[in-house]
Amino acid sequence: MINVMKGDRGGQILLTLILSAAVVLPCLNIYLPADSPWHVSTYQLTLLGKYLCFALLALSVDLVWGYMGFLTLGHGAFFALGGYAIGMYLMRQVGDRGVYGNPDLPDFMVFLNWEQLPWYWLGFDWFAIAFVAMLFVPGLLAFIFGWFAFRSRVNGVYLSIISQAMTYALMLAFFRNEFGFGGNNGLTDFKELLGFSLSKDSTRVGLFVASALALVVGYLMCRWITASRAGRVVVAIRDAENRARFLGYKVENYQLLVLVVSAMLAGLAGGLYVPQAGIINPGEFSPLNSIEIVIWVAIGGRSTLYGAVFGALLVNFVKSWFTAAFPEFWIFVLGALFVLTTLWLPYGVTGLGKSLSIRKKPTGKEGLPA
Amino acid sequence: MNIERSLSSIDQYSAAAADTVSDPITAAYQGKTLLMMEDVSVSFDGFKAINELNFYVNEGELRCVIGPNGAGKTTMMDIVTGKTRPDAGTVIFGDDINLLKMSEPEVAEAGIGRKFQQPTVFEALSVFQNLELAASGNRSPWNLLRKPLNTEQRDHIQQVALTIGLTELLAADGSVLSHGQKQWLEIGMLLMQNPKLLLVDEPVAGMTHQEMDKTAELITSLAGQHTVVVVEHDMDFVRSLNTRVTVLHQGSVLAEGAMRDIQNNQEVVRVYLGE
Amino acid sequence: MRSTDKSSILKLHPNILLGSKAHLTIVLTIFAQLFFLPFNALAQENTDNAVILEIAPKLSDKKTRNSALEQLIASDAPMSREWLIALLDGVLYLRKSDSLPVFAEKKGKSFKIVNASNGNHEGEAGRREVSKIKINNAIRGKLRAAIASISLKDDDVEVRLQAVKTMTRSLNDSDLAAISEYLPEESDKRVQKAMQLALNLADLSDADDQIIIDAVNAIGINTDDTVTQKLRELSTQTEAPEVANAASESLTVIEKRISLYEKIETLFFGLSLGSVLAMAAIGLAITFGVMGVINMAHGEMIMLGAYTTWAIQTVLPAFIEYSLFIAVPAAFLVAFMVGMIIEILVIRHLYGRPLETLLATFGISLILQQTVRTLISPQNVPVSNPAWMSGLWEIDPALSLAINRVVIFFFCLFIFFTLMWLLKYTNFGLKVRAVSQNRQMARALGAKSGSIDALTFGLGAGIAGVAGVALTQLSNVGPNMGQAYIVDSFMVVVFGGVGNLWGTLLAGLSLGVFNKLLEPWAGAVVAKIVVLVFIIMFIQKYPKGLFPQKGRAAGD
Amino acid sequence: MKPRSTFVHVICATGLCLASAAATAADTIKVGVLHSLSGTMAISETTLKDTMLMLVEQQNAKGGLLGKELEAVVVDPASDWPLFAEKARELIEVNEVDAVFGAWTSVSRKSVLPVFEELNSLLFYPVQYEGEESSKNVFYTGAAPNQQAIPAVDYLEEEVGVERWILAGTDYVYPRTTNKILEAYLLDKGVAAEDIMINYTPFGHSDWQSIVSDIKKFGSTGKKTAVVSTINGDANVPFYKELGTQGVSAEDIPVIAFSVGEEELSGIDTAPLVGHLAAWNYFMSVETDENDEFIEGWHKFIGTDERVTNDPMEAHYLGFNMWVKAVEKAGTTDPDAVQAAIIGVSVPNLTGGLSSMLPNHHITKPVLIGEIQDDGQFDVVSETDGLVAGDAWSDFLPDSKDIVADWRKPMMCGNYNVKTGKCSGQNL
Repeated sequence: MINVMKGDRGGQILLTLILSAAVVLPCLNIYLPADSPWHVSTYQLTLLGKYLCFALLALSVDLVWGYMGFLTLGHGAFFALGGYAIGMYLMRQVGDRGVYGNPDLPDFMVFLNWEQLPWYWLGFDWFAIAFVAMLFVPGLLAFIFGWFAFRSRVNGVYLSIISQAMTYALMLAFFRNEFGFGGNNGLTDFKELLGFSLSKDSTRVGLFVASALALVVGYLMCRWITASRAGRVVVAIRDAENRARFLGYKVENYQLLVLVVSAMLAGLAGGLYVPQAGIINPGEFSPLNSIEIVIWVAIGGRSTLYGAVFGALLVNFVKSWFTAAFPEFWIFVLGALFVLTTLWLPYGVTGLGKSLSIRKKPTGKEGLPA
Repeated sequence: MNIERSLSSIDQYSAAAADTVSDPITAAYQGKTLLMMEDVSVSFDGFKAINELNFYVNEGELRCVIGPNGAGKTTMMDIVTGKTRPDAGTVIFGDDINLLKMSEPEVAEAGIGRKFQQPTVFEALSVFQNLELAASGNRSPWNLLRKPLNTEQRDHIQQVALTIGLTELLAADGSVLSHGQKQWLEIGMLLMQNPKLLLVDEPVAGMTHQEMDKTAELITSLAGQHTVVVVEHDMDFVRSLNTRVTVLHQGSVLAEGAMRDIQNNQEVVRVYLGE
Repeated sequence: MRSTDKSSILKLHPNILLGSKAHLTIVLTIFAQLFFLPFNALAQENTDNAVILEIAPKLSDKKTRNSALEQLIASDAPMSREWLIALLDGVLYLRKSDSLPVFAEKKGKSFKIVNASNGNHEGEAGRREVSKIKINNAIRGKLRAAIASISLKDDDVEVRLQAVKTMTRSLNDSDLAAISEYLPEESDKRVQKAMQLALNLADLSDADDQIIIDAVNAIGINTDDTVTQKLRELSTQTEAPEVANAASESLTVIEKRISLYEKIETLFFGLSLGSVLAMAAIGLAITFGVMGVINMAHGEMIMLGAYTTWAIQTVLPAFIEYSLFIAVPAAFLVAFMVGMIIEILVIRHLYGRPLETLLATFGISLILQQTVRTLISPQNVPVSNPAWMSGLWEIDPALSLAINRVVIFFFCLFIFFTLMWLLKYTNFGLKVRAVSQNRQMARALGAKSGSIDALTFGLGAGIAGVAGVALTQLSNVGPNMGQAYIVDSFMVVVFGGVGNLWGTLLAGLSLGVFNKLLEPWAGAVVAKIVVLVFIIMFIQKYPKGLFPQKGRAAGD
Repeated sequence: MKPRSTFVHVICATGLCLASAAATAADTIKVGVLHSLSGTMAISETTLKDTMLMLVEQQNAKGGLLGKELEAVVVDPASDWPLFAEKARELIEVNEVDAVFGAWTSVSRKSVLPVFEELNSLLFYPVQYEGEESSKNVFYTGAAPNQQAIPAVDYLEEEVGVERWILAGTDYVYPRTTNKILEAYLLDKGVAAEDIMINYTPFGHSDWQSIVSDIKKFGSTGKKTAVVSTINGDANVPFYKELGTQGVSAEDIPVIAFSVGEEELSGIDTAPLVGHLAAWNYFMSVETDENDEFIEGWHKFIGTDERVTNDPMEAHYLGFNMWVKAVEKAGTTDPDAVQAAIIGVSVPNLTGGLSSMLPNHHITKPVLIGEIQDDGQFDVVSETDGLVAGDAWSDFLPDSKDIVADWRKPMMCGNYNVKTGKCSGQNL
């Protein structure tokens, strides 16, 4: 597995950093006294944990956009579905500790006079099932979506826009209270995960470490795909879909494979994110959220994997910092960041060197916009 | 072009076309028919791009297709490779393979390789990777995810690289190649597929003279082992290939025969020089 | 006389006209009299108004309010009508110091007051020195009915018509007497008809069965609510079978007619929604469809247009009626300029990298939104509907179309055809098409693609701005408003086929109608979900939208 | 060892070690302000941020609190619900604020609730809401359903004579609960089920043609009909515009709204809306000295007298003053002490009464019904005789009628079931 990292300098550095963070930061959190300047608070760890989930999400977008050329405007849907799967498990863990003390139904169902648990909630008492759902529900949606879209050769902006329509429709559906997922309020007020109380520091540290590991595994997985011969086929499809077809590749199979893997990674990111954020609601499906993910990737630099990770970390960090430091002006800064990066750093922040050295005109022949 | 020296009347031409054995060049490659297009028609928005076209290529033959702009050369290739579906007609490959029922990858699988007018090598990939992509074998995603190249395939890539003269550039990105090198790379990619039939669309457009000579050499060397159909504008190049030529006009065959005969065909001259 | 009155009111009470509609005319006319009669005519009549002076304090007490009102309505004091109107319009105040009833007109923070019984000017009073005689909806209804009976002899046809209609809703004997009295003198056909209907309706309550049956026949097919209610009552509650039969027969026909009108109405709703979708999308069809810029700031161009309308209404409060005519070109210019600036500063450097335009324009959209929040206000701003765009166009009592929606529908077509003309038949349009199809070639042929691009992007933005003007008439104007349209706009453009303006128009209209057809049985949310799923399925089947570009140019 | 510490340096340098950077000055008391300044909710919440800044400034002018200066810490949760939780945690853990004033939507409150409970801090929530909640750490200074919806319906029935009801709302928890309570209440009162129509629309719904047309039809039977609107935020403007367009006047079918106040009206041309109603606990037009002073202070603070005041602003005014009083009473800002001290604290409200904090963490408020005027203000047409006590758990919902909340010892429970004698819910 490790040899897939050969030749990926940026990735090597990144993974080393993430792995060391996964070891060092929890130690600093646990073993150092709170007043030490080196102490890392649980708040910061959780924050970083959430960033890592976003980074995994960005990674999954880079896989389909950067490598396969499908500018997805609907990846938030996969993330949210994964999140909902884990959220449902967490809801079931609440048991009779809800406000109405009903052991069989989550609060919002009691409140909406549901008589019994709808069938699609069955089984979510078990983590294993929730975990499988977290990966396979997004995967299945991606499969269905891709199976239809790729076979009929929907591409370019058409593909992007229908992916947006997909997440938009899901958002509206999840907003509906009748849909059985808590409507606008979504799922919240979780108590514990696998028996560990979510408000405990140790659980949070554990989630942080899990997020870091998931990101590393996700990265290796993406790298495994992109560095394989199949990965080169995917790039070939991105740059010249028809050419790849004439070479005898069943293009839609490759596209489908990559999309499904990517959706599952996004689902995993969502599943890890929810216990750390403490809430999942239909807002995660909103088209603007999905656009934001694309922007993380673009800011970091697409088609490099590590760029996506870096972009997600950077933008979210900037957002966290600025919303507190310049609550009135941070939107301007963020907006300007997007504009300036596009103008001056066409290869993203991690592609700074490349932008400086190569001043060549992009060809932009085929596959764009894609 | 000396019209005075024209020996062929239309009738003579027809006789020549019907009786391929009389042509010294194609006679060398005489074999059974590999590609057969009969009564093929296709129109776009009322414009007949291909009009009852009949076109035959024999195994091992090197054939040039020429014709003015809009004659239907590229559309013909599109039909063969499954990109465009004709409104009518039959297209048979080999003994009994009906190409009209196949998708692009299936056509490729059946042994037809195509080189596009615009060189479309994968610029983000190295020359080696470009050739690797074209290598034959199991093309399922699952297989390509797990299995690296085997020695045999590596050797094949080296060998093809030698044929197209890009051995030294194997590690270079597709994007840094010159125009001519891209064309050769693309031909190389076709060769990697071990195709029975090679369709080569305007291989020398935009090439320097040296590059053109080299290309002619390359293509001629391919003939025999492969069946090659070359679509080209450049008459010098076509002449240097010294092979049987088909002239397309308004979607159907106007003339067919050796270059020197074609050059003297008045109908062809009229079409090329304009009424 | 009348015209001078109206113009004076404009000066006195500009905000009366803000949302004025047909039925406000009553108030308007009466206002004219209110503010002019007191100053001249009423001065002489002050002695007779002593009775109503006593009523005034009682009006402001909740407990005695109703009886006081009855008293006022019954009173034949010369000022009673003016008082009724003043009450209805909320300009009747009590001066706290001496309980003197006054007409008060707000002047900045204080009031200009006029003695309500004799029309003498009483100078100004602070906000705290006067208290309004408050009324609620029930009283407002009574007042309107009372005023209606007085208004039967008004000079204005609309006022009379409205008066009869108000009366018809709750007929009483005195109203009927008045109607019978004025019917022979009435000259206007519509008012005559309304009066006749009122009389016929009254007959429906008659004791004599034959009179009822005659009245049912006389009414014929009339889809007015009051008629259907009464007929429904008759068909179920009457003992006489002939009457019940006559009523239910008539009712069946009427209900059939109503359900037909409902279908027409649904279609109209759909076309109206469709025209909004199309209008919002046309600008995008240019920037995205023709130029290939994934313009996320499109919604903000709409917003700029809407804010321009607001700004014009704020700067020129006296010209609300004409504000839209000024706003359309102004909004176009503002959005056009902003669009040009965006193109020159940002988009220009991104050609050949259309995806990056998504990123940059998203940033621009954030900046524009927050700029409006910071410079103007995070809150919505009010935009008034001019009178000529308000109200209903009543085709039938059961089918009336909102005038503003009809106007917007045609406005949408107007924008569309103007744009088509611009692109098809002008030199500029030729260049736009040339540049969008083949940049290098167009440049080689001498088109300055740079300036053409800037102008084209400006055009797209400008049209979005103009759409913004129209949308102010239907929806809110706030920093977020652009976000509401961006996703839908992209759907419309893509559904119609990128690069095809006809496609955009038809896609907008058909999605609107489809949505509205679904809404009655699916509800608003599900209808929208179904439409989205439909778009997804449609694109699977037709990967290039409704009107794909065909042939070789389509290449991929 | 070296690379690792370098990494920590990098993290710190890039600002993640905000905790150590934001060293707290000991001589100030910090108050967190958690309102969206961007995104969809900025439209409503920005005003509340300004209100809090004004209240803090005014308190400091009066000499601060416990001899210390008050300091407002403002963050922007950007209308993003998970970000609300993150920012709440940041305010409490990093900035070490003593109380937080904020949140608007139900979901944002639900999102931050576990944070406040876990870190044992205080949240003052200023918006009318659906009830069915009482947390040890949250003070609900907006109206509970019984302080808004029920009196409003009573008014319509008794004074206006309404017999047919349309309950129209945005599809989320507040309208759902309110409508459920109202439906139960109306059925209880003998209204026939077919005389009640319930309709839900999505957030930001903008095309109201069909629904208004349905409302018209529903109201054309001759029985007096009214619309009880829990339509949220941005959807209101097109809704009212459509009412005006289709000629539905307040005399025919009055609309009573629970989410439309002065601020929302300032974005609408109100001339066609005159006579429609709203139920709140405060109107800007109320004439009292406290209100005059408040409005004057607001205009001075915000720099223009164009700006209006509204009910949630009063709620913050009440909440802030209650907190100040409780801190003074307890002599400390310690959350537990303040929690204990604040119950029973009374402060003057802006409508001439004295609102007090109840043991269930809701407050007493008057209920006012106002009619919209053409100047965007409300005319009070009805007012409850006394103050109404906020009820956390509705008596009209089968699952919550047995539940009570009392945060005094010995019960100390927000969720006590009087039948089973069990305390369940948030603070287990």
